[in-house]
Amino acid sequence: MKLPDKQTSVEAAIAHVKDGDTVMLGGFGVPGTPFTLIHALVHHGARNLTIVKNDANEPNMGVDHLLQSGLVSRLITTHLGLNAHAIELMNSGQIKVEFNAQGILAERIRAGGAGLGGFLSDIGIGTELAEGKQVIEQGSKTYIVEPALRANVALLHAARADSFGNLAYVATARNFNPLMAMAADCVIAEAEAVLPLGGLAPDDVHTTGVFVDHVAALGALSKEYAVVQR
Amino acid sequence: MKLPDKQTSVEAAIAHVKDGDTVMLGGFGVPGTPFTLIHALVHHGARNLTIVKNDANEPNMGVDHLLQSGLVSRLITTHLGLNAHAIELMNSGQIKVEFNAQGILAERIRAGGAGLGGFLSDIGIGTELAEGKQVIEQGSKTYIVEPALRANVALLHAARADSFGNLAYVATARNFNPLMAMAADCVIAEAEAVLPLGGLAPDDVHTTGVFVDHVAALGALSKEYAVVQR
Amino acid sequence: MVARAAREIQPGMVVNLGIGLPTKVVNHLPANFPVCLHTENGLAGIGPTLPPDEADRNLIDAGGAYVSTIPGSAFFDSATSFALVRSGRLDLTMLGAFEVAANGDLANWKIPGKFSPGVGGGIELAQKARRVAVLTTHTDRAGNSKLKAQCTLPLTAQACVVRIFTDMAVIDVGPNGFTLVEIAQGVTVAEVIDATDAPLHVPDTQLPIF
Amino acid sequence: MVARAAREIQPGMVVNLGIGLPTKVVNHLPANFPVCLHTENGLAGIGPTLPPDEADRNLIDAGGAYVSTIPGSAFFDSATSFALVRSGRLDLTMLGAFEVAANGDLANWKIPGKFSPGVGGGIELAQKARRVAVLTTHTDRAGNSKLKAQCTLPLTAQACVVRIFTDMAVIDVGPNGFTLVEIAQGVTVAEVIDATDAPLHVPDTQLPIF
Repeated sequence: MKLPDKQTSVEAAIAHVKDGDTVMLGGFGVPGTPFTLIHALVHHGARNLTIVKNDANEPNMGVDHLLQSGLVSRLITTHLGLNAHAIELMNSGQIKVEFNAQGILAERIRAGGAGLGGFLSDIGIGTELAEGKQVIEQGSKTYIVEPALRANVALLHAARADSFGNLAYVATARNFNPLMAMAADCVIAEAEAVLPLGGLAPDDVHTTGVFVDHVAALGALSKEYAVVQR
Repeated sequence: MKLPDKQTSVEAAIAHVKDGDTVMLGGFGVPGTPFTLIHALVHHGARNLTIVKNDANEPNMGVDHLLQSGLVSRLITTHLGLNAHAIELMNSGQIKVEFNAQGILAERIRAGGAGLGGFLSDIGIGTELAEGKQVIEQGSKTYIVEPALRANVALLHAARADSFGNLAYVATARNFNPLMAMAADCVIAEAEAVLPLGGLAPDDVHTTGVFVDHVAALGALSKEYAVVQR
Repeated sequence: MVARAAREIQPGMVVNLGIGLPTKVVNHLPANFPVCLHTENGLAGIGPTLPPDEADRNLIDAGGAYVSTIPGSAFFDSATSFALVRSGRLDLTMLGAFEVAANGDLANWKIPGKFSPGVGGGIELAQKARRVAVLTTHTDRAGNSKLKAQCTLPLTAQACVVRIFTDMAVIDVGPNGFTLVEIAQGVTVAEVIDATDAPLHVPDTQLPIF
Repeated sequence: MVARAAREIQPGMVVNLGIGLPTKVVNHLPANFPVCLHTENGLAGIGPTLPPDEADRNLIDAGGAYVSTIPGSAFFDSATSFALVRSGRLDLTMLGAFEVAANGDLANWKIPGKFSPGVGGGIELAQKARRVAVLTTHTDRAGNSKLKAQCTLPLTAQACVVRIFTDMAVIDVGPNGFTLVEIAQGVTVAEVIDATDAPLHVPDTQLPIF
């Protein structure tokens, strides 16, 4: 027995995205954002996308390219504070934005990845974030029913991968990547290095390759990956 | 700033268990079972315990000592197949046993650890395992509402720890340990080695010390930890 | 039958082999066959089973056998292990059975009053693997058929089984119930029909022999 | 006020310092003070903030500042990070505020029609930390009190704040509303009462000055 090889190119992998798809993007700010896959997706040109990402990066960076290209009709996110472009698009009605509490978005994605229908939470009870949501009584407590979230495609960034698609992240570039890895029908990871099988220690793998469909090695990193000079 | 020190002895740590407590025990078969903490708990003698553990180990090993000591009134588990003692205690009514599907038990513990009320699952629908459970309609689907599970105390086994309580497991000794680490008010880990701060790489920690209250270094391992000769 | 069942595994699949007979299927895979074997206690990429003197005390499969890793193996916790199962990442599982019904219902975990050790991970494997095959003797020790019109024992999962490998035959389970698709060397169609407690569709064409 | 707020942190605590003013509290902790700082993007054990030329491109806090690790730091994913928050492992959070009400209600994420970038991680911090303190100027730029009888803006969480540190005073929030507990150097009780848009209980005893 040996583990299957899932290596491909960024371009070949991104061709799996179709018009109307829901696409999850890893990353919290710069760390963990799959900038190269995002660029390829802008070039690919699939339209009417629903994007799921923690934040909208900053103007002219990462997901902002997708928003500005007109390919996105809906954004499920937690906070747009660093991207005035995105807030303009939201306020002018050019994109629909659904805000989730950050841990609730993380948990909805994980629930999708765990094959669950959703989960019970008391976060937001008594605030406008709870308005219109299904509630349930359990014992003496009232909970909001938060539905699981899945995507057609997830685009991830990993520091290291192997040819089976096992992934390892570094530092705070982990964030939503391992959750989204579980929650899409087609999971595509870009990696700063793709190692031969055995290159990642079995105890130190953050996402098992079982969840990953395609892995593409990055060449030199674009300047979007670098430290932001403010 | 430096991270607090949580090192203690097995005996001092186990004194936190009180009569009537719910106690989670890590492990799947031998790997990851906190045999030393279990021995200390038998000696400590807290009574009327509810034990949560994947399995009941084998006769005269691990959790079986607790069951035979008469300290356990209830066992929440997935499978007792390898422990005829435990099946006898169940059949004679000396302990009450609640069976969960294995992944549902894991997920109920994780939900407790994630501060959720429970989750929605379709596992077991149409079988006797679904009988008597709360159900909910979501869209066109029917789900079982599986309640979150928490404990007063969790007893874990780690291969390596540091003085803040960061934990790393090896191989299939991971199993329920990182889930139970999240789901108890008092979390106690025994570790084959307790390293100074910095001894575990931040990317390779499996359980952050934030979840761990007490960590105790093991001396020489008893023979219960060894390969089982069949 | 075990060798025949091994041919059910396609290159690139993620497969979980249940405790007992299914575990032996791995011994019939070609060397370097591209497959990922999963065990629900937290390992993807199971390697060969090891004797006690070579075993790692921390490395077992869900049946308690001492196994090993191969290059690219990964360990994970029990919640992740079943997340993988429930979210459809398992291409195939092969399970043992007490009874399989003509509608695909499977009973393999409990015999009321006799055997009730708990369902373990079987229910999620049976309900959520993309393809569920059963590997079992055609009849039990008393000679009763395990292939039934309906299950009499508590179910593991409803309508999940799509193919059955027995010592007598390979039988598909579909909208029309059981269909004979292959037959074991030296067994007659009449014998299979006789050993099956439900209608068995037999195609007009020549049946492959295994 | 930031130095005073730093004294709120007890040895051994796990603490999350919100974006803005609260982040600066860390600069007032004694060297080798035993505390674990958490940031919701996935780090326990935040070390000193770094200038751009020393920064690690993969290592930021939830506010986007380049931070570092200390011995014993650990990284984790976003679900684990909020699991820790919601299950009560955060001993203390210090947050900014637009408004705090006398019943402890907090509004700090949205000004309808003006500012609505999304709630981020604030709601879970405010609702689930064991102790929620607010660190804010006593009044906004227009001179209006941030301490109100009731919040007028959309809430972040109900009845969560137990203590407020402002440039004028330290104020506790309890069953009887606001109680003055300390006062800033050079500020009079009358000035604090005047700048507070809700009844303020003033103890008969001498107030500590900070």
